[in-house]
Amino acid sequence: MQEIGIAHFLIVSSLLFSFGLYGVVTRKNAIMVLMGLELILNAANINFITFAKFNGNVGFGQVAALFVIVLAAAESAIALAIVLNIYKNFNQVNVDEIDKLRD
Amino acid sequence: MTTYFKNIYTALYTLFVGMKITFKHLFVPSVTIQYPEVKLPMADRIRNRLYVNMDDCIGCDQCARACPVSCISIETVKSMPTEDLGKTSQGKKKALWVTKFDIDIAKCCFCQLCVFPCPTECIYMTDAYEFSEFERSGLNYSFVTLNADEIAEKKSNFAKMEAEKAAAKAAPKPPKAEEPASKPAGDA
Amino acid sequence: MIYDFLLQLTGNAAISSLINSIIPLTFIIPFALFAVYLERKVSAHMQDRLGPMRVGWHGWLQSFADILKLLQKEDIVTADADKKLFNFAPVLVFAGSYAAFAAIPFSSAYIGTNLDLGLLYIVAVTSLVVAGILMAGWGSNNKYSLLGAVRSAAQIVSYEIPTTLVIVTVIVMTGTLNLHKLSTDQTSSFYNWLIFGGYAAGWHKFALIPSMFVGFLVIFISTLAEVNRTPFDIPEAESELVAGYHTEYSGMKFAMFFLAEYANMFAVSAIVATIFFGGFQSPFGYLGNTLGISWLRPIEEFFWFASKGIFFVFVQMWLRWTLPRLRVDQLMAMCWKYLIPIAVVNLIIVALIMVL
Amino acid sequence: MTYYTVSFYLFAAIILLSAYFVVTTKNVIYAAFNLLLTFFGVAGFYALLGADFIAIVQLIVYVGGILILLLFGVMLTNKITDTEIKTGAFQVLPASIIVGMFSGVLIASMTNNRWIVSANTPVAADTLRTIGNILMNQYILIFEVLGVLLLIALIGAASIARK
Repeated sequence: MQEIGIAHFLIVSSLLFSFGLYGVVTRKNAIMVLMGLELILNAANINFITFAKFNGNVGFGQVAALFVIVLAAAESAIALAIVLNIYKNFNQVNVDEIDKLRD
Repeated sequence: MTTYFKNIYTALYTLFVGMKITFKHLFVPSVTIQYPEVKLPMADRIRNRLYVNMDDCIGCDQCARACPVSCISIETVKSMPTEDLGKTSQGKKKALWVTKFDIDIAKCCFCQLCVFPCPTECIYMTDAYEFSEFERSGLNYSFVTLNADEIAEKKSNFAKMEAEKAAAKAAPKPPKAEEPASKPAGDA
Repeated sequence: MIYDFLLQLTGNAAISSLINSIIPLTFIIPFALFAVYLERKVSAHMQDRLGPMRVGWHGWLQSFADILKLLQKEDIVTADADKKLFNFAPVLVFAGSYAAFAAIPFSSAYIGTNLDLGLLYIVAVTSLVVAGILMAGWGSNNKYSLLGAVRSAAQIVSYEIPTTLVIVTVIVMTGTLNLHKLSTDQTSSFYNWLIFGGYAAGWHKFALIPSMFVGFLVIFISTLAEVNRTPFDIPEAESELVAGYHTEYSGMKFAMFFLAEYANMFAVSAIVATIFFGGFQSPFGYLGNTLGISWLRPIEEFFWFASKGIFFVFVQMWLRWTLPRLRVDQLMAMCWKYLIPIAVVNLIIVALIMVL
Repeated sequence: MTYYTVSFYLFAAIILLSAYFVVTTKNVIYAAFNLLLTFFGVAGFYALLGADFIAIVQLIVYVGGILILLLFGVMLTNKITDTEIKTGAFQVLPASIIVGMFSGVLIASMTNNRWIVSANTPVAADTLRTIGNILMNQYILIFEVLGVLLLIALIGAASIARK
């Protein structure tokens, strides 16, 4: 078994990204789509930190990851508020059935 | 803004006042009674388990009749004229053997109505309140002082006496007994 | 450090890590037993009662009797419950509160892991408890449980903010998040504790004292809310929600929640004690130093740490019998309108003092 | 096999398995709680990569914040009369083919690329100080903008949800 190197982390993050993408594409429930988005953001963050570590320049990658986390927090807060509003108006959160411009 | 700081001040001040009070109570001697070891004294007029002083009981059945829930059951047997049953503490003569004096305390409603009619004041409420039992039959208290043999003896005595009396009644005037039978015939 | 000693003894990093991680458990369980007893006695005496008196002298074996009872109880899972979540929730809640003990310095000789970011780590892992509580509330499939869980989550998430703000204040002052270093720095005597302005010399020290008192009050109140103790016990308000998120639990699963609650109580008390009251440091010298016995000192430190922690646990119980429960709106107003602004202003004042 | 290797495979397994469950399970609540495991595993990865501060921030923000928000979202957008909250999926086959191809390409590019790996990979002794210095010097503007963004997000979320 070879030593854990940069490729190992990148493979895991790619797979995580693919799972996230799959979730975003296939799920009907808006909250599940959000979960897929979180997976994608986490995959991106793993990449940032992996590169930061193996590049020898630890700080910058981590700061970028920090920004991503902050954005993710803001994004999910807003998105969930929107989802709650959608639920209030349409009484459901399935993205494929919310096809009316006005109710 | 002033109310804001006032709120903070009131909150803290009242908090510390409250904490002071509760802390004081930490050292106040507790009011709990350790029940089976320590018992509260009962009031004199407390109504609890009934007790019958059989020495004084004359078997008058008044308590049983007064009882609204019929928890007292008394059976008596007349004594022989030769027998002396003694007197009650108040000087009344006893004339009956009490062969059964059961109080089913499970039925008792603690109304104390049985106590008042008693002419000899032999039935009264005590302050014994711990009389739990494993079976309901255990709550049926029997106050009879006579044992089973004695009761049987008294009963047989009485039966004998009755029989003698009946015999004495029947013996002198045997035809009298037939009179009622013949009377209707005569009428007819 | 006990870990190094174990490493020498066993020569295996895995075994010594394992033993090292079990040590807090050997503290938590006796502590929980003791705290249950203490809670009953304190609440009883504050109400002029006696509390448990039957099992053992003054009922000191009552907690053991309780544990025996809980062990024998039937493990009830309600028919419509979500079984997986229902069974996993107590484990998660306990894991969250137990993980916090990894970074708590019990004495200079024992700390689970000497993390550089110990304080933040504790804040982070205790957020697992929130997920566990929501899991329990949802898994029970009971309105009261779910309401309690949602209230609890909202409360804990809100009150994390003032806690973290006060922790940031401490970082600004001391420049470290390492709980072990924080404790060792407040050495020698009680006037070096952070509540008395810390170990810095000069006028800074005296200027910091009011801010430190404010910070202490804020973090104590907010951690009290985080562990769902009265007056912030609306998640398990008995008169409204039966028992909140652990309504449906019985037997050992309930005991896990109970253990987690008491572990949490000690954890937050330990954090408060470590930040503001010198951690494991004695308020005055050590007997071991005076007598020249080197192994006595860690034991003394553990004694001081445990007594500080238990003192704050006692204060929590004391408050429980002093204050009535807050309403939900009062609870949120307390957090957002009072604690957070005060903590922010306090942070700015401390930062200014430190810069000047 | 060092402990590092074992931990890596453990965390990788946690991340991938739970992420798989997140995107395939029908029960929304299970998905949310599997997401908790994923975040936890990712935090473990950060710790393995020497980013202890990011790992803790991951736990605080994702587990303590976002996950709770998601759970609240799930609980508020469903009828709370049934523990089983089912949700459907659509376009499963084309999506899996395309995503499979995409991930193949991604993994191939990740493994075949010769990344410039610096010879010595120093783990910063005090990551928090490093990050703080970078945030307060090079990236001060972004930092401030992010603060404003968070404030706007807070106000926006509150006002949208209140409507």
